[in-house]
Amino acid sequence: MAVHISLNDKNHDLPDGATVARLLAGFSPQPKGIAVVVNGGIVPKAAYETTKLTDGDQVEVLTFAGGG
Amino acid sequence: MAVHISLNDKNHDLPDGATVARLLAGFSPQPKGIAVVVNGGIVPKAAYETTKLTDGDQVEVLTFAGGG
Amino acid sequence: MAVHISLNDKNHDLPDGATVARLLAGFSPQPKGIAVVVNGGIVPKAAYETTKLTDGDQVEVLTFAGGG
Amino acid sequence: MAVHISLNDKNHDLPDGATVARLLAGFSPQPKGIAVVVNGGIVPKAAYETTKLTDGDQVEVLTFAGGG
Amino acid sequence: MDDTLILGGETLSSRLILGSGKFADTATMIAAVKASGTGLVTVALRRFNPDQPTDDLMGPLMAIPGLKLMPNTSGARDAKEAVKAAYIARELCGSRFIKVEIHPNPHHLLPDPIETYEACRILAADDFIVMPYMPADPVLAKRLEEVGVASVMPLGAAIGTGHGMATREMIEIIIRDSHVPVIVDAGLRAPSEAAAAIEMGCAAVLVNSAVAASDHPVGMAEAFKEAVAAGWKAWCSGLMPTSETAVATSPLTSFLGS
Amino acid sequence: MDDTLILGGETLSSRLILGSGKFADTATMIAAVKASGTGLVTVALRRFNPDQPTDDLMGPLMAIPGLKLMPNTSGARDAKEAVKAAYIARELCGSRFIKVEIHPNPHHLLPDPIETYEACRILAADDFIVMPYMPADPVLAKRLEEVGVASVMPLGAAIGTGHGMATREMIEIIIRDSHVPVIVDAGLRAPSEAAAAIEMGCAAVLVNSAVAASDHPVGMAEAFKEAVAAGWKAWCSGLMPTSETAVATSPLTSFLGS
Amino acid sequence: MDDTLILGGETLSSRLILGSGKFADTATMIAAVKASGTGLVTVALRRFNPDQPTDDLMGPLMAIPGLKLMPNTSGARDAKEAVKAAYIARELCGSRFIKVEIHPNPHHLLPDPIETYEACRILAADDFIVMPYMPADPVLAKRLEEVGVASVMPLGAAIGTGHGMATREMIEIIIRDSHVPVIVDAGLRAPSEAAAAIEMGCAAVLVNSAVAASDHPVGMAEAFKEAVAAGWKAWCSGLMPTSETAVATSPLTSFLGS
Amino acid sequence: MDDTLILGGETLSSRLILGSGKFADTATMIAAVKASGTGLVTVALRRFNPDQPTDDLMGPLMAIPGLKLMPNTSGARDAKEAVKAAYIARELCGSRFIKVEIHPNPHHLLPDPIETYEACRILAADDFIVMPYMPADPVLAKRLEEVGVASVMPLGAAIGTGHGMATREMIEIIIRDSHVPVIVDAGLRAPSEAAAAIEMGCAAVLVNSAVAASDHPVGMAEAFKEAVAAGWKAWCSGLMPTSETAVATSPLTSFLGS
Repeated sequence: MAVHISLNDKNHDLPDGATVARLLAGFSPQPKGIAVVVNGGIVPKAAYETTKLTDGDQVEVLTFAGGG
Repeated sequence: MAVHISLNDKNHDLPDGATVARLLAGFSPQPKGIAVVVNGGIVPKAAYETTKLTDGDQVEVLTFAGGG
Repeated sequence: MAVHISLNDKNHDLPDGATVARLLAGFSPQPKGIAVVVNGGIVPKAAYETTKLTDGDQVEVLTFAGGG
Repeated sequence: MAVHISLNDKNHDLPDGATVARLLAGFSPQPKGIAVVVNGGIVPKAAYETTKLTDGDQVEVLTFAGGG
Repeated sequence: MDDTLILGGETLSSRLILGSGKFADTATMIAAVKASGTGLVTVALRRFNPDQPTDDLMGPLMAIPGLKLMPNTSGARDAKEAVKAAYIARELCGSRFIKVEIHPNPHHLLPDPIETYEACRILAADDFIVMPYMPADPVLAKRLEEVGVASVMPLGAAIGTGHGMATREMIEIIIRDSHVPVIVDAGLRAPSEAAAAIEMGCAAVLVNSAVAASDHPVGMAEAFKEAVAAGWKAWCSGLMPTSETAVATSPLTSFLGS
Repeated sequence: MDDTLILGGETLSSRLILGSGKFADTATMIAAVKASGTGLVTVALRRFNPDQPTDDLMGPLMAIPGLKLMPNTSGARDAKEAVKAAYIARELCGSRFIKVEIHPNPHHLLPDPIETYEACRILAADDFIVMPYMPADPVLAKRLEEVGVASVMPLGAAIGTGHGMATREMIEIIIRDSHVPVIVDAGLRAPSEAAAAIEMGCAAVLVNSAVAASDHPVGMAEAFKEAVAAGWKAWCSGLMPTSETAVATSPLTSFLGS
Repeated sequence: MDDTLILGGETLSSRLILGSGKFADTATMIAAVKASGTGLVTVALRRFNPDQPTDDLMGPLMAIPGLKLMPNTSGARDAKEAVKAAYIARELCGSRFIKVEIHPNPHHLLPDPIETYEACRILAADDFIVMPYMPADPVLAKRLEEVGVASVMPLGAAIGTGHGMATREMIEIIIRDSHVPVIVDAGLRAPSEAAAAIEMGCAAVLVNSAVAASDHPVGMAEAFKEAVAAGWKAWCSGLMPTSETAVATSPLTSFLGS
Repeated sequence: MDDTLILGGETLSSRLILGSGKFADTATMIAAVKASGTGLVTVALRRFNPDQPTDDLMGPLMAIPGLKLMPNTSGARDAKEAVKAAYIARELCGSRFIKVEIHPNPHHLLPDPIETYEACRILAADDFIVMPYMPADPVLAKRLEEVGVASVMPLGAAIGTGHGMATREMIEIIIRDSHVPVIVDAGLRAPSEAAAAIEMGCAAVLVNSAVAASDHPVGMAEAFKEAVAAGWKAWCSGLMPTSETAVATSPLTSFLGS
């Protein structure tokens, strides 16, 4: 079974029961300096482990780029 | 008996039952090119004769001046 | 026999005894609005007929062009 | 006997036989950083002792002032 | 080279809009209006003072053939007051033109973008020909266009300063982007500045102090009339390109060498 | 408001002087000259080429009533060549006007102050109406005035650049000090710039590229004509004073308070 | 001559704020930041791309002692999006600074006054140090001050144009009226322009392209550092008054007469 | 990024030249000279007055290590007087530097191009390091270069006006063409203007009033020192190109869409 989410507007599959922490752990190298928004709400770092992702969730992962 | 109104922020007395038309008739020379506002509402010319003024009415009489 | 002159920095031959008037007559169409300089001196119009050209003369014929 | 000179456009008297050096010695305090011009000619420092001033000499003594 | 300017469906024969303030007297103002050839004159509201009846302004102005009035909302400190003023002015003269002018600070008389936007939104929805006096702000210009103003009137400089088109850089962008006529309002001092505004693509200019506070308002009105006409002809005729280096106009052949 | 300009005893009916270079063809040039209303047109000398007879320029120009020619000395690299050119030009057209133009560097075409001064000194002493194209140099202007030039013609910017009156600061000083008419020559691009020159006290402007290199030379000539007239009227009418702070044109009484 | 700048309670040791965009690589950016001596650097949000991990920006920036980050809301098209971006950015780096930047038009990137005002109102109420990029609009500046922004950051010219302080006239008025620091943001190209901004009373300048798009960003960062310091010293030392006429610096006595 | 400036074989460690006039007293002047870091200071000649011995200027100036003096010829009305002044000044201080300054008109103090040229020709031939104060005239600059001046020093504006680089257009051409260092002399008011002069390619600037007539001459001298250094670093680092349209510094991806 898989969870189908949207990650930064692209389809992304995760194992059932996956959390935000699990999503991030899938990235290599590990992203530094990111923020996670699920369905428009910011997920604090402290809640990465406990925030479950479910089918249809809109997930945005953001970071800093150079800007003026 | 008199009606006590405010005319352009100054006290002004009119005979009982006075209308906007009556108010204007009291000016000499007769003003040309004016608009009348009673209690914040514009009184159309056609209603000058029929608009009665009562105690406490806030009346503004406005005209054009040079402006840029 | 010919006279060898320089006309506006180019070699130019004329029949012996030629005058400024003769030089100008050789142009077709006839130039309007010109000035003639021979060896650095301006030749007045009145002297075109009488000014003889001889070997080695430096002749400039000038006219107006658009200018600012 | 005295020598009558012009010093910076003003009359100035000196003892007979006076030199440029003598003229400068008369100033108090002693001027520093000056140049001396006699009758339009610059007198080098080395010649102060030997340059005699005579009646009618035009003497200019110049120094530096603030300038841009 | 059609010189016609259409604003909110009304056709104007001149690209000069004249303010009626600051003139020495009404006669001079009327003479200047006539000399200027303008088709649109701004007027302001004030309270009628029964003890000091002053010259009737509207009568002589409306007697000039083809002239339209554009009341302004000067004195209004927010959108609500400006809207009220607009309705009073329309009642007074019947003109659909309204110059929205909301400047809360009497020291610099510069317009409030938030209140101006709000007032324009309301008035444009009720059949006014809305002409906002506004900061030279390209995004605000676009937003005003979207709510239905008939033109945008960015300021060149603060009212009465005569500093000219100090906001030129922004006005150029407004002109490039705008689908409604752009009219420079406030700051102009000299006819040459009015001509320059038209040359760069403004549809018209609005001046008042420049005429009224000159030594000879009638002569100056005429000067502005001609300058605006010259600017329009120049715009239609396409200014020469600029060049970083010199370009000769005369032949440089060395025809005079020894 | 008399618009007459007198130069070296000759009366001109227009404050616009037009150059005749760079036009697409002679017909366009003549049409532009007529549209401009100018009374003085510059021409340049070049060598006659018998193999390529070109349009006669002088004929159609001199057929325009009241028009005077002002030959220039373009191509001259020093005073001696310029003087020679001046005499040739006078022989050619009989005009006493001579525009002294000595620019040794073909890249920027800027005038040589030393040679220009020397040429003017010589020509002014022999009955020419001397009109020097010159750097915007106030002391040089004064020295040229002292040797008898009829006007001084400081440049606004390099010929053909269209950079306008980049030398404004110096031209203002020249105008303040000069006893002969000051004419801005070179650099102007837009009619508004010509109007600005007149407004600040220039007696006239000389333009060529601005008309000839525009999209529609005849229309542009007309635009310059009107702009110069507007500038002159503005100068006569006295521009309003500038102000560091805003000055209201409309009453600010809070008549709309709740 | 204390060079300290306080923004929203935070003390900055430099009057130069640097943007981190457009640099060739992160190493160059970091070197330029260090050379500039700045205490505040702007960064932008973007989506994390797992397939193209790019340089970590925040790490090296936050390793610079005393440096604070100021995220911007670039990409936001209205107040709602900007507010959302501000909260995300705060979560990301913990900085209370937020540069509110709402420019709906990608062609000119000019700020939207209505949305900017609304976003600032919301963010200032929730403990952000709000720094709005804004049009050079004095009334808007005042209204932003009233809702609690920590500074106002009017643009000198459109982002990346390098047109300098084209809005100078309006920025002068903003400075005169403002009770919060005024920072010129966008448009500056040269260190001299940054110095001029400080000399006229700006509290700081924000530059990015001027450093990042120069030939040698590290050298240019140093140049800006010194220029800002020079401008501040000049402001503290009181510029000489201007004069309409010349004023001699050397004695003019005719000491050399014959 | 070598900051060394060589003039007539003499090496200077600073691109700032300072005038010594107009200071409140000699002590302030000396302090400002030291703070400025300059290596070259101008002084003027005046008649010695035995009844009013004033501060010795030369002593304290020459006590500053590495400092060189550059006397000027102020007061000279023609080439002959200037040459005389130059020889007197060389006798006085032994410096080969001479600032040729011939301004016949005490109202605007602008230089005479004819006399300046003649004086420079004579002095350059007799081993002076000739530094002419001159109008911003590109052809004159070239002719002065040809007779052997060590630099050309065009004016930005009239002495003491503080109008900045009003002659910018011409100075740009002088810089482009010149083979000797170009130094802006006169007119500068603000350190930012000095920085701008260096950024555009001037080798140095000469200021006097800007420092002496400021509120705090020592602080202002320091500001000029830093501004000139900033300008030089900027010139070496290559200013960003300007752009007619905006160029983003932040990513514009719509990452916040709903």
